[in-house]
Amino acid sequence: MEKQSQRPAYLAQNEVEINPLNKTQVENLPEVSKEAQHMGSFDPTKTLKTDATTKIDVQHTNFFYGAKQALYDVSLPIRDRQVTALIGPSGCGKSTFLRTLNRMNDLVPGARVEGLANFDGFNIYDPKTDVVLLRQRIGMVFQRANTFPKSIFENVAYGLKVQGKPQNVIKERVEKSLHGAALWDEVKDRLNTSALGLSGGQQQRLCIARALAVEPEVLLMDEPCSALDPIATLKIEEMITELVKDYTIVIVTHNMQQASRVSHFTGFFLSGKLVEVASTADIFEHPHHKETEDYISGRFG
Amino acid sequence: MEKQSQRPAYLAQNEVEINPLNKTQVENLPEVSKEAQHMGSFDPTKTLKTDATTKIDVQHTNFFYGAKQALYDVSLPIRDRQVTALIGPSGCGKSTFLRTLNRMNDLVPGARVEGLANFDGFNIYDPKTDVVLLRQRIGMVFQRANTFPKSIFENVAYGLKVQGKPQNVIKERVEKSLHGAALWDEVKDRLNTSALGLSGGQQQRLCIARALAVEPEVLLMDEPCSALDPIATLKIEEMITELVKDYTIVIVTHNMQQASRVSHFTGFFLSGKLVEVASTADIFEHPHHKETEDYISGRFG
Amino acid sequence: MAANSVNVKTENTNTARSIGTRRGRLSDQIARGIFFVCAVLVVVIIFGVFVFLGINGLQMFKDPAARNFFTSSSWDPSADSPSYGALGFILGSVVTTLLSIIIVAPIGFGMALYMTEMAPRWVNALLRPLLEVFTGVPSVVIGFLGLVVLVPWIANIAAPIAPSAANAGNGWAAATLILVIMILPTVVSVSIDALRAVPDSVREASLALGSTRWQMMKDAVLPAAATGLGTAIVLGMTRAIGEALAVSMVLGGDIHLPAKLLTPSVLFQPNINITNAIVLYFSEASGTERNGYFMLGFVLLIISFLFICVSRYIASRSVYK
Amino acid sequence: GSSTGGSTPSTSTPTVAAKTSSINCATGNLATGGSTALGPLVQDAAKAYQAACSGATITTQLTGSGAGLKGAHDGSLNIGSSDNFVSLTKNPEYKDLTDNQVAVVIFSVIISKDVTGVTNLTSAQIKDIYTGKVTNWKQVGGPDLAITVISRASGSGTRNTFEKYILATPETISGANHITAKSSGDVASNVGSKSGAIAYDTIDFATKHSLTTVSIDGAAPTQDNVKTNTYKFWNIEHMYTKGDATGLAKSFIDYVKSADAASLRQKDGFMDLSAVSADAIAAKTPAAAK
Amino acid sequence: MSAQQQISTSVESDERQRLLSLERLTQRLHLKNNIASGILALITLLGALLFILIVIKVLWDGIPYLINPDFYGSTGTGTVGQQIFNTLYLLILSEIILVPIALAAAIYLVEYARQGPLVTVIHFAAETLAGVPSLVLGLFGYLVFATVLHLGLTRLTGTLTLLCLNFPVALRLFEDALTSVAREQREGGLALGSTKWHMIRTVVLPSSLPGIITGIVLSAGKVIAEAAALIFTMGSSNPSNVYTLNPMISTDNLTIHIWYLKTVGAGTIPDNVANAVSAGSAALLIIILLVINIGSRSIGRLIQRKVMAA
Ligand SMILES: Nc1ncnc2c1ncn2[C@@H]1O[C@H](COP(=O)(O)OP(=O)(O)OP(=O)(O)O)[C@@H](O)[C@H]1O
Ligand SMILES: Nc1ncnc2c1ncn2[C@@H]1O[C@H](COP(=O)(O)OP(=O)(O)OP(=O)(O)O)[C@@H](O)[C@H]1O
Ligand SMILES: [Mg+2]
Ligand SMILES: [Mg+2]
Ligand SMILES: O=P([O-])([O-])[O-]
Repeated sequence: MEKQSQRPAYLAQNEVEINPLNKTQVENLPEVSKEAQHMGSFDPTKTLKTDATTKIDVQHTNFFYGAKQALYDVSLPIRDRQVTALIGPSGCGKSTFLRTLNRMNDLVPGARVEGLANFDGFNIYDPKTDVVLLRQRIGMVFQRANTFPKSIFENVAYGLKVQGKPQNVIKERVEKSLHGAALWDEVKDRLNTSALGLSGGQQQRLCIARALAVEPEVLLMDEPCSALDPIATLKIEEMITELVKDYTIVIVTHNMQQASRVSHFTGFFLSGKLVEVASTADIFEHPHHKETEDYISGRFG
Repeated sequence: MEKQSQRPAYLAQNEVEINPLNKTQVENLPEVSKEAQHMGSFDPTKTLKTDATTKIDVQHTNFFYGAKQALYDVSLPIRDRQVTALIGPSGCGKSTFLRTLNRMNDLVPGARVEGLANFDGFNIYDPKTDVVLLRQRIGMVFQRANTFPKSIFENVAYGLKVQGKPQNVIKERVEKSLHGAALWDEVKDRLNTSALGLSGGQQQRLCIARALAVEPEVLLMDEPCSALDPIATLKIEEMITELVKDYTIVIVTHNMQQASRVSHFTGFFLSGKLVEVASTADIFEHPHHKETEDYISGRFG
Repeated sequence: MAANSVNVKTENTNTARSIGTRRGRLSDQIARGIFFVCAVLVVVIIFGVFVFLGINGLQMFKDPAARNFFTSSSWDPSADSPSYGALGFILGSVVTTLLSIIIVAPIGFGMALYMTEMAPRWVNALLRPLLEVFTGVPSVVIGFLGLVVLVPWIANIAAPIAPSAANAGNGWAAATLILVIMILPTVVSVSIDALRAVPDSVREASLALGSTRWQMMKDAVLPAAATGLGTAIVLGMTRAIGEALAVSMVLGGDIHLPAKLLTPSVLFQPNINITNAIVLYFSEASGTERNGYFMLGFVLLIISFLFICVSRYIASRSVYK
Repeated sequence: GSSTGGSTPSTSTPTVAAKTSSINCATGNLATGGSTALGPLVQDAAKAYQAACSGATITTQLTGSGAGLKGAHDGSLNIGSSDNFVSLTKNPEYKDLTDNQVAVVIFSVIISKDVTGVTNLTSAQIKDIYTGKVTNWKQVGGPDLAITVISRASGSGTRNTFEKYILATPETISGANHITAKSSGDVASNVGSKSGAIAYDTIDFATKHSLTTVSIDGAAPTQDNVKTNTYKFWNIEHMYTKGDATGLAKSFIDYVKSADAASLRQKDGFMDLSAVSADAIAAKTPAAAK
Repeated sequence: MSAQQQISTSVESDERQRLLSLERLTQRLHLKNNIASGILALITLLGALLFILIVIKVLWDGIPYLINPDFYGSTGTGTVGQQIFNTLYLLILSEIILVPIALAAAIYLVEYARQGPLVTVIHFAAETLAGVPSLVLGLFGYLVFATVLHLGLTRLTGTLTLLCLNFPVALRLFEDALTSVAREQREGGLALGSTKWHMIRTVVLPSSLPGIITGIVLSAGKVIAEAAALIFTMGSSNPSNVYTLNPMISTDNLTIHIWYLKTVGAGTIPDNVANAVSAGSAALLIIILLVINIGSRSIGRLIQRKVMAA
């Protein structure tokens, strides 16, 4: 636990609370400390580019589930090739916001969005936007691994087949994406076996590989680690810091340590409103709002 | 929050963690502080009788769900007219233990219990024990209010009708129990409306009233407040401290503050074993076992 | 420079992508249209059933002789002055349906209660598949058994009180028993579903108050399942009133209602109902009579429609889904 | 659009040897149906025809004469067979049907085995039974046994013939002792199994089920009595088509009438039209059809 | 001291008293419980016995014919080879028409339609149609397919009528099968930029295959068992050559044949032969239904395993 000293003071102070690791479990798994040492090897503040261009410029977004408003006037820039973390208590609208970005909310009957999300010159929310194309450019990874009941290869190849890519391209890209998701070594010998045979963490990385395969520009991740054990979580966090070199990443997380470990920017949501967005270090060390401070110091949520 | 100072030091230290109250919610509800002041008006240490007779003497209990053992050699005395709290991490066997006491586990196919639970001279676990009589003497309140889809009156009268009590007795006892469950004032004008129209907290108190109506000697409560908001929780805790004058109470709780607020004795379970049982103050201030200390200081669970 | 080249690359990919997806979108649109047509087909069919039967059935009222359709029980299309009173047929269907549901309800609920609340596992393992088979058993198989087993048996028993010993086996009694066999599996299955839908917490609540299992069933489970059990009754009746061939095989009647309706012996003589009339006479009827059978079919349609509405209403009031 | 299958059309007088070759084969699907009295002959003829002409598919729905006429009229059948002439007063819409007479059928009144001692009934007695006036066999000279009256549905050609030539009035029987059988075969099987039963059916079914036939007004149901119309309970069998028969329908009807099918007619108890006197035929033919 | 003792004894005896009366009460309750349980068990026993006896009776009467190969022949009286062929023909033809239509409708309702009046209307229509007596559908089929559309009494008319009968049943089962596929799976497909229809084909349909198979098998059971809807639409007799795929001819099937032999066709063949054929056919039908009911589940499970272990 010597890592604690490297972390900001506010984390140590609330360590017990916001650490999701189950101690008993960790004690049974000696590998953790080895992995954990790795954990400190990246530091988002080193790759932070405060002047990064805005990849998606979300402005004055209101969102409604039928009559119920779930987002209130949210404006937030998503920076190119940076990790933006969204935090906030349960039900505050993080997932809703994330899902507006690739129009996944279209699937919810009665859902309605207002506002502007400028992506590459067009408005994501525009009804005329080609959502199929949009989703090929803005990929998504979900909270629970939603592997298809197909082989590992077929899972990763799915999006490529959608695009009608030739077989050789598919082969090459599948391998590349599995490398990207740090899964290649574990599955290279069993590409044709069912993906459902993988562990939870492997399945989650498979979903990430699947998303990477179509080479999106932006990757949305909704609590990708919440169902995973500490080791799998670390693997994915590590992967994120690798991926951000090529991809713009938006990640929703309940785990504030995770936000501080992987993200360059953090937005704090409360009851459908974006309370504050700033560089992660700023948010955690000098929050401007009382609510933000209360939340990150664990007084609620 | 001036109440904090009245609580044991270990609680303040972990206040953030084990307080289940959602602060934002609390801030919206000004009544809380009024109620909270009330909260301090009782102190289980004042009514603690370390020499209270043993109402149920549980000895060397093993419990199996089919092949899976869920309780290992649990021995625990339940003192007459005292509140015994059972704490421990999820899945440690608290509910299982509680449900052996009124043979509720009989309903689980393949369940099997070994050991002795001496209640008034007979062994609760004995297959020949009359479970109907037993359950009339040992009442139970469940985690989620399981109100019948009947009127409020019918709900409370249920156990009395089961016993074939005459109408006038039923009337009187229904009122008395609703008083006892601190619900009378809220429902006296709508006794004949459906119980499902009540709020969660009211339904839970209705279930308590229902259990009280048959005048059991022992009342088992399995996380009776876990689905409730802070105000409803406080009402029920208050009610428990009233009821304990007449009833022997066993309560399972995830909330250690609750245990310390209402119970005289506390038993700590871990992985199906009873690690430690002692007066609540002892458990929280001078735990004898490392695991207990780790648990109450929030290092896992 | 570097940034530029990246942009160009992105644009290329996008054009390729949009071409790839456009084809997909077109097929998506076509598929969607086909699916929509198929889904609406169900509405078209039921609408067609109402319209075609309704129009053909109601046409009978162009014939003044048909005015007594709902007021008389004399059906005699071939008489010199034809009469089209359908009350006799309707009465037959109502009587057999009600009698059968009166018999089936206690047995069905009893079986469902036993199977959900008391039965050892093997009993369910045996009975559930059996019930499912019987829910779909061809009605002619039951009708055949009715003819070769039930009718002679009833004839033996009822001969002394029946007006005609030779025909004592046919009639409403046989039809009712046939219907009991036909609808009991349905009623039991739906009742079991209704009882299963009652959460265990209700059972625990009752038992924890010191009730016996029987009290739990009677006072907690049955009331909580009331709406589901109501649905079971209504579905059973829907099936009973529309049952045709099996009933027709044992009814033995033609177009005449027995003279004395209010004696028990009315159950043990050839008798009539709606479906039997249609099965027997529809294929040779013409003119007003033919429309009359369509009208009878329309009456059945309306009755089953009302039953469905009632069951939907009951289900919508259920506490537990 | 008739086509001539594989066999050569022949106009020569058929001989037993040239039996199959004399059928003027047509192909296609032919739905026939109606009279259950004529049923056995149509079924046998269909079988023989299909055996000879591989391209023909013929089905026979035995649902009663009324159903045959209705089916021919509304198009669900290509040929509707009937024991009666179409009654245009009752069904004016059937004027589109063309009559093809194919044979003569003999009906009989039959009683069950336990009705002993009854060999003759007067038409008045039969009428009393079928109008419910007489309910016990002893009233008509039989044993003390309740009469179980078996009828046919009102569309039945057998029943219409019975009402017209024997009762001279519609049946009015109803009640517990009365049942309605569903076809000629069903009548026979019911008379065979019910005690004290009386019914009317073709002589063919009566013979095949070895049932007791009775003389009516002293005349026994024999071919000779029919030829002279001494015995009244017989009728002409018709195969109606919508408009003139063409193609397979025409070919099949021709076959049923033809000398080729004579043995079939004989086997199933039918008489050739030519065997019956012109007077007798005229007596059965309504004025409108002449 | 003594006063205290007295109080405590009186309290104790009160307590005893209460317990004794409670004990008496529960004895009574147990008695009632046992009586009621006995009655329920008896009712169930009788009900079960009824069904078991019917099955035994049918099998007992029928199996002697089933094990006789002549029974399946097609010449002479007392054979059902033709009826078995017709049953299979009808089964396959109606499934070929039914499955794509019902599946398409289910896909529309589950995947495309927005929750709203249209879906409510469709569901209500389906439920109503499912409740329409099959005889009434037979009248409808006669009117529309046989007469208005001039299809006559043919296999095709019968099949179309069966479609009306089975549509709501299959629709319901297919909808259940589709909704059983997790929303996350669908989102997974869409988030990869697949169009909806492509996603349905590649994600939803393969995953819901077990449920779809169950739906097909159960609706097959209904086709096999149906007779009332067919007697006015398909007829009840066979041409000499039923072994043809021609949909424009009129035929019967096993169930119609049983009905026919005991009603309209009674007396055309000897009663004992008719009973033998009916008994044999009834046994055959019961066996088929038993197999279908037990089989549909195991087939579903088998497919599930196959799909999951792709
Ligand atoms: N399909 C829906 N229909 C109606 N309301 C919804 C729907 N999905 C979410 N909501 C509501 O919208 C609000 C925001 O939900 P959202 O899922 O975005 O929260 P979240 O921040 O992701 O929470 P969590 O951390 O629990 O995932 C909540 O109040 C939720 O109840
Ligand atoms: N019906 C059952 N069949 C098999 N195992 C069971 C059953 N109920 C509980 N268990 C197992 O027994 C163990 C103890 O469960 P129990 O419900 O008593 O825990 P608990 O302490 O009440 O947990 P919680 O705080 O989550 O309610 C757990 O491992 C649980 O998975
Ligand atoms: Mg979320
Ligand atoms: Mg528990
Ligand atoms: O020959 P029929 O069936 O009409 O009597």
